[in-house]
Amino acid sequence: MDWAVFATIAVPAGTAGLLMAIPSRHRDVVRYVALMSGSSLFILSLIIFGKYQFDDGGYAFELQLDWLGNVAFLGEKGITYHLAVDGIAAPLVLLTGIVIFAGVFMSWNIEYRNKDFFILLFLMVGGVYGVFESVDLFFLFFFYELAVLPMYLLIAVWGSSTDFGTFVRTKEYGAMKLVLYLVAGSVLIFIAIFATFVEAGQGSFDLPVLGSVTYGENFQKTFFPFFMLGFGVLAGLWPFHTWSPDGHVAAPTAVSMLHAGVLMKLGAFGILRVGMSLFPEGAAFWAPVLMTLGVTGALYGAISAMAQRDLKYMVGYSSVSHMGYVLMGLATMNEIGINGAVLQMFAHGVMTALMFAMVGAIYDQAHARDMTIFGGLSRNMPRHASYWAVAGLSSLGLPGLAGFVAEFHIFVGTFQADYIWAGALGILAAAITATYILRMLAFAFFGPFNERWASLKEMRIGEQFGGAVLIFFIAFMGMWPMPFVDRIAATVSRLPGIT
Amino acid sequence: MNLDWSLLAPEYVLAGWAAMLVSVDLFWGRLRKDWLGYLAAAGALASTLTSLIWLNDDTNFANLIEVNNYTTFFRVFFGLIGVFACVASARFVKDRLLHPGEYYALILLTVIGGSYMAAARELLTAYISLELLSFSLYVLTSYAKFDLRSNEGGLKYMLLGAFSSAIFLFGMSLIYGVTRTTQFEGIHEVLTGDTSGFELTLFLGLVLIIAGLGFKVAAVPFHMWTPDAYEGAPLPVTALISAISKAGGFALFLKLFAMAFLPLVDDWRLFLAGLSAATMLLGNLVAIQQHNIKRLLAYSSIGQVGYLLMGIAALSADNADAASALVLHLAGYVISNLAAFVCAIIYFNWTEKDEIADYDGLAERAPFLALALSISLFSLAGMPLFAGFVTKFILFQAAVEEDLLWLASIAVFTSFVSLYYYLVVVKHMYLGEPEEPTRFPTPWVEYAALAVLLIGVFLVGLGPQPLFNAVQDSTAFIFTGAEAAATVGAGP
Amino acid sequence: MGMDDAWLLPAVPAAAFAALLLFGKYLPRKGDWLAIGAIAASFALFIPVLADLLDEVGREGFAGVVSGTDWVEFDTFNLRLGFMVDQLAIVMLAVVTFVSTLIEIYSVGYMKGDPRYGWFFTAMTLFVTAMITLVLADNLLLLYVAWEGVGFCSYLLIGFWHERRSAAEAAKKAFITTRIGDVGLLIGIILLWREAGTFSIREIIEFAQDGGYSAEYLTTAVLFVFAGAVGKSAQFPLHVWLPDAMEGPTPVSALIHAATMVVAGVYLVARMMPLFVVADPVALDVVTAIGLTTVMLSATMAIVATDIKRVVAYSTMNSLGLMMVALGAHSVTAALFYLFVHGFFKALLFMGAGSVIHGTERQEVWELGGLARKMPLTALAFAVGTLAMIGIFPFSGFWAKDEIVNVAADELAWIVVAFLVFSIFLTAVYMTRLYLLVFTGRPRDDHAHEHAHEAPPVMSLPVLVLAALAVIAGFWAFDQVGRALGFPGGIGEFVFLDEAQEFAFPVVAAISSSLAAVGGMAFAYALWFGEAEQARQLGERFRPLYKLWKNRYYFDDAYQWAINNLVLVGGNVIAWFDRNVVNDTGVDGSAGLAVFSGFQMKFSQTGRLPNYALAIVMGVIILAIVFLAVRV
Amino acid sequence: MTYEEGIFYVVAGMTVIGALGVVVARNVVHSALFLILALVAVAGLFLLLSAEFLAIVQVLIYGGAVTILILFAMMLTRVRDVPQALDGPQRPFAAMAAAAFLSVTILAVVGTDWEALGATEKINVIPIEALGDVLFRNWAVPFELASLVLIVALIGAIVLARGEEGE
Amino acid sequence: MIPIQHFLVLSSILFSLGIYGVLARRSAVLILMSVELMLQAVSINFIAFAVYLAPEEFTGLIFAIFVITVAAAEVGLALAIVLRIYRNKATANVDEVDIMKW
Repeated sequence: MDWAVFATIAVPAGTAGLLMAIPSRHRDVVRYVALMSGSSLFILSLIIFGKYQFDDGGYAFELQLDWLGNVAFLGEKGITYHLAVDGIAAPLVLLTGIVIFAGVFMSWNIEYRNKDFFILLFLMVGGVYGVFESVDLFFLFFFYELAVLPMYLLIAVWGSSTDFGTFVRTKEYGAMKLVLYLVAGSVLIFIAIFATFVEAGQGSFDLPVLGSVTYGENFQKTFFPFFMLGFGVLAGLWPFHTWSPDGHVAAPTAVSMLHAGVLMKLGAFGILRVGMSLFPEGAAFWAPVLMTLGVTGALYGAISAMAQRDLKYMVGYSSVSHMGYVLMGLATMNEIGINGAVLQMFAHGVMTALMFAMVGAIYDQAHARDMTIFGGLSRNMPRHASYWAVAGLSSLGLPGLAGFVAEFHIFVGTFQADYIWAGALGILAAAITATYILRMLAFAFFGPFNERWASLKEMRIGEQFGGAVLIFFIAFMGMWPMPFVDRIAATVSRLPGIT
Repeated sequence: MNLDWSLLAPEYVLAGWAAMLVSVDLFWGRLRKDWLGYLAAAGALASTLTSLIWLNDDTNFANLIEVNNYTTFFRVFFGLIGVFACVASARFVKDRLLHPGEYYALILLTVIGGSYMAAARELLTAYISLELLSFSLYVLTSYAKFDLRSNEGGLKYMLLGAFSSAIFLFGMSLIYGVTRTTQFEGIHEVLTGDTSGFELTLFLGLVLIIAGLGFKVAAVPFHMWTPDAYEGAPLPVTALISAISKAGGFALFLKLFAMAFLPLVDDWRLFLAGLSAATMLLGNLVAIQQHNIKRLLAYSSIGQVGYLLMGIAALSADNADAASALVLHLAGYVISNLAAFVCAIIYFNWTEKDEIADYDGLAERAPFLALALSISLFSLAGMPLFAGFVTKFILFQAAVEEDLLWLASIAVFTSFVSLYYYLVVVKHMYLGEPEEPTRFPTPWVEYAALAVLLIGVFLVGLGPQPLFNAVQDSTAFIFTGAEAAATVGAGP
Repeated sequence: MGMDDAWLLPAVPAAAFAALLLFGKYLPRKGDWLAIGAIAASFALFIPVLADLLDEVGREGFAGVVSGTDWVEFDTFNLRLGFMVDQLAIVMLAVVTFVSTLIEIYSVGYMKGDPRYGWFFTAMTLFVTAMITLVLADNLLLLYVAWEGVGFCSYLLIGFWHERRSAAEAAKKAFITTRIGDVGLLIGIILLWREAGTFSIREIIEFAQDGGYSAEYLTTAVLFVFAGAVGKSAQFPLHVWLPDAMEGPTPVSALIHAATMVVAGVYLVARMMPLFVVADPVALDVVTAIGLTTVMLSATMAIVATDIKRVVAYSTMNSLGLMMVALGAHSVTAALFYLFVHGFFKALLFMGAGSVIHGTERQEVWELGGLARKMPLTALAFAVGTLAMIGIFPFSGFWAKDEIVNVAADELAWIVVAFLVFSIFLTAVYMTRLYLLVFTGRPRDDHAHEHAHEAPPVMSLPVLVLAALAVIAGFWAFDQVGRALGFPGGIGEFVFLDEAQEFAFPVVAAISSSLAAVGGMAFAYALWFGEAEQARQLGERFRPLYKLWKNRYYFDDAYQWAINNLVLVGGNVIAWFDRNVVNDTGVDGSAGLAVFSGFQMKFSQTGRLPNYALAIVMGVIILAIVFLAVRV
Repeated sequence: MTYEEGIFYVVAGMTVIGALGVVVARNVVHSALFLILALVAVAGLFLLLSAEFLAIVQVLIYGGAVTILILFAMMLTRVRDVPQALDGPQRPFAAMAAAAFLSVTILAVVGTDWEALGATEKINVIPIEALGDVLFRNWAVPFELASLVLIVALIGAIVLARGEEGE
Repeated sequence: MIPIQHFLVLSSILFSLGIYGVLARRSAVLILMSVELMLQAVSINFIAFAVYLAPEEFTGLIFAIFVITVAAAEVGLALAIVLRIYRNKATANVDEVDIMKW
């Protein structure tokens, strides 16, 4: 099954190529091709997740091809196209499969140049898979940027500009800021990769090779922040988070889903996969800072979300808040906390994708996202309301749904690592989450029905199905987290410097 | 002394072809209208193919030029640049310029100049080749006779070029004075010994040579002709300048510093690093403010020069890879840049416009062109999938190997800045409202050339190994003597 | 079938819930039979579990039976889904399974014709699942899971008629308010885990008793845990949600906000009582103080409340406060006993009130009156409930309340006892007032009165069953009764903290509380019987007090003010900060800096050739000078 | 001071005067005339260096071709007709830059031990035959390239300077 | 015998004057003349070095020949361009030719 990992990158690339060949007037053909591809990615991801042997937590599905060697400073092997999946990547690969599968459904009714849309979307997905599966730092970085780049056009062309009265956020602004911000983060990563490579002196960008080297303490302390901040930007690390709400507000539905659902995870994944596994001492040194920023982000995001009236802003800030938990989990430097962080990546990915999908579903019909102008929508859209509720409840940490399992691990880890204040504030942030989620539900879906929206109908069947897939995983993980925990813990326990 | 004249065959082909073009233009009016450009391209191609005869050879002509893989690489490289320049010019010249025969002849002559800049193994030949290249470009820049901007660009380029080549010459004279030779290897030999008696003159000469070459490749603060000449020159000529002048300049720069001045590397490293930093900062920051596509590309190319200078700053006796990395990036940059210019030329052919704001809605009117331009710009910005990512990565890494992490950091930062202004162009193409919704007619030949360039961009971006091997084979020859043997052990 | 199979109790309703959620729409009668059946089955399953326990309970050192399975497990961490059956759980289970069965049956009548009839039963089933789980949980994690689960169901059911803005708001308020308490609970749980390394309640207790925690640490942890109880059991200062929660359908109020969920806080404290004992005495003092405050606040507010359900809700708060006081006197027995009987008579009161609402479609006491004739059964049941609540001999409330006064007198300061007795007086006043206003006197709204009708049998039968229990349940206090039923003795010998207590009848306490109760009734009778003119005058005379109570001590206003002026404004400030400072200044600013520097730099390109040449020369000179300076 | 040095100083003085005149003269034509002076003086220097051939080349090409070309250009551009400032506003900076450059150069030149490099003897006669032989044999490539350079200049001059129809 | 420094200093002076001329003059023709001065300095250098330091080979002399050749070509070409500007814009002053900037 080694081809499965390769296929997750080949399929999106192939899809993009295939779509290019289809004349753009055949919109339905484009859709079905996208659906086929999305489903096959979903199935592939399930296979990878399911078949991952978690006994020793090592790499599985390894594939290593020579790419650029014979360069003196790169050594004989040089850069290799090295793909593999470990217990941390496996759930995230699955997450990507789920979200793109659902995302195709949510993008079904895009009419404007839908071919180009799907081409870019699949390019981005290929990049995302690449990051999760790359074991070579060069390719990790390669795919990292690849995942970011299509975002510009996806947002700028298919997104929406919004006038908020006191200020305006155009899609061009959102797109530009998002892309530049993320690439700015990658500047730091780039620098740190160079330095690491030279310091290691192994002539390889391969993570296992780089990981076999012990780096000097000062070196670790100097360069861990590069990875921390560089990847942290993508993970919505406070105070480098503002691209996220503005970007999401501008982005089209499927892009928001993928972006908040998966792309933000790349950042946290990078901190873990690259920063912490290479520089355990550096990580330990900077962990208090990461913890502080994580908690700040969690609280700050939650409080900001509480002040939002625009649904997407609310969800966007909630993403900042939830990614704050992920960073807290990473900063614990213990197995429970990091497990929780990875669980939270998955959980947040699925639930935030669902939230954005629901925002999209309502925006498609109403062309408005201000929660206060709606009211009683659950009368006409009961399913829609209940999907919202599930996503919201998961995000506020209701037991039985995915968010709780993850957050609980994180809090426990935080307390175990003696950041009691941080854990307490994190729990408080979860309570604030309840406030804004319920506030939103009360504004938009409950209360007297607002006749202005009498024309709104229930979501399309495709949207319902896509949402149902997401809900299935939210509930699945909430009820039976062991399949995830097994895989994650097996790998996390192998990380250096983890207590 | 080897006087095997056949070694000069590719250039004879070019020169002869140039003469033929002029005559054809003179006597055969009908052909010249439509086919002259393609005929010239065929000439460049023929010379390229001829040069392949000496693949993997290592010989020299009268100790003046050497014919080895370095030369062959650049002969092929410049030959191909010539091919694309001619093809891309065809329609433009037909519609807008007088005297096409001479125009194409000059393009072919630039190829000779460029090739010999790479091939030269002593200063005089290098200088004359440089002047051949420059003179041709001066003429070409002012070729749009009735366009004030073309006149102005030509004037500035020419006068400053003369000024800087005087500086360059003065520097060469000083170097000649202290080393008593113009042979690169001879200079190397002298510099390997004790230089304390004459180092003041030596370093002054070095500075002046850096300035002269810096002018050629447009390094800050010797860059100021670039934006004006780029903007003034007819578009295909701008493309040519950006490709061949820069590449030729670096071929010489690299060879001179690797072959002749390497023993002093510890002295000049920081200076070149400083120039490099200033160059990439200024180029990329000012590019943000541009609204003409040619000017934008001019500043962006200044930024690229900054990156390329890193490669020279990272040269060292035990690091042949910096040279390879530099040439690799040079190739990646030229391919991407040519692609971008071909796009601009095609657009100009349609609309006679070259302001960035004029690209509004291009994606509606010519999707392929918009896509191609985006790809080339992203490649220039160093985005993955495309050539720029890999070549920059390797170049920067090579610099870091020489403890230039700070410089690489600036480089990474500025290439991030560059993404912004490239994205602005992309924004106009994809988000702007087109003036009118009609599709443009498809220029098949130009599109074909563009497609070939894009394939190049992707090939380098996705599988750089063949190009890298070729580059490594070629740069192995520019290190002198014992060091060469020691440093390119990884090569064949 | 025994205690090991206790997991079946929540499993059956859980399965029913899943079935209802997925297919409820397609089932005949929207599946109400399935819901009732599942809950009844739960009750049926409870009986063998009880029997099994009774077999075991006499054995030496019996401390409950634990079963369960690992939910999450890896090297350093283990989360179990464990169930523990012991005496405490059994008492709770009895209330939960039995009362919920009755209330589900009652709901068939009450909810008839509602557009979301099926949904009601679905949610109720989920609630019962969660509640049973909460009771059976052997570890704090599962307890917390269920704790949140019941809270969520409460949210769903309070907001059942969410088209009403008030219902939607009340649901939100309930959830968020209890959630604030839950923050504390979760912190407390993790604090306890942090030292003990386990979530198992029993192991944590053993760890504490072995001195594993330092006193301050443990005190902090249990106070955090208590915060959860404060939220869930509507104790001061998180009590504000409970009166509003009456926006939900009456069966919901009866089950969730009277008999079961709100007592979960009491149950939790009772469960953790050994920790409170080990901890610094301050912890229990806090419990007492909070309980007593709640008692006094609720009793006074109830006197002026005019919504029939709200009055009952205040009485619930009142009762919960009493239980807390009992716990403060570390008497698990008294608290649980009161909890047990309270489940019956409070459900009864709510169901009676529900019948009234169902029959008249009015809730305001000033629109009701004289209903005793129209609804005799209801009036009778309500009277029983009222008397039990007031604590009149020999109704169940009497025994339980007496027990509390008794332990308070033993363990707590005299002032607490005095307040307790006074609260009994107040309870008598407002309960009597309620009864008088609703069931006696002249109808105040003729229209409502004319349409008033007795509830259908499906509603009145459960009411009657509960009424009977409200009368007799208190006799479990007697050892003889307990033994007759198969228990080792009275409740004091069944549920206890350290050692079993024989039933004792403290005459002084009984008499004083009875006097207070009767006095209260008489006082109320004097004021409110008939036209209630005296009451109005009294209200005029003590206008400030009246307004204070009527406005619920301004707690809601204060909280609302705090939310509007602190929380929301704070949120807006942060949002503004984020937009203007972090983003527009920090992010756009640094981008602007690059753009601006580019703007400045571009003017170096003057367009004039001599300047360009000068730049070249300057470059050369600078390079040369630096080069030479390094050398010379 | 030998007589050689005496001649040198005279010729050098003329060179400098000529050069100075070129750059400071207030009249363009004067500048051109000063240029001729400088060029001829440099030819004299070449003679002093015993590079007769170079001196001849200098006089022929510079003294003849270049100056005439420049004078033609002046007439064609009629610069002499319009009385105007010949120096730009940048003159002070120019002076400073030139002075700085001069000092740096002189510092370097003087600071170098030329004698150690072998600058003690100087030959008196450069055989023109040998020079020609070397030029056409050893330096064949630059020679050919130079011819191309000239062609380019030729083409360029024709293409650019030629008037077109309609001009 | 004249020390070589004499020639070198002279050429430096010549070169610096040329630089001054390029920087200070407005007319393109004058700038060109100044460049010629600089090239003269270069020639002097080359010949002096050739004669003093490397008399066996004629490299410096050859260099000087080529410098003169190229200089001549340069003048021809530059004047053509100046003429072109003059025709189109009626000026030969470089500071009036600044439509392209920034």
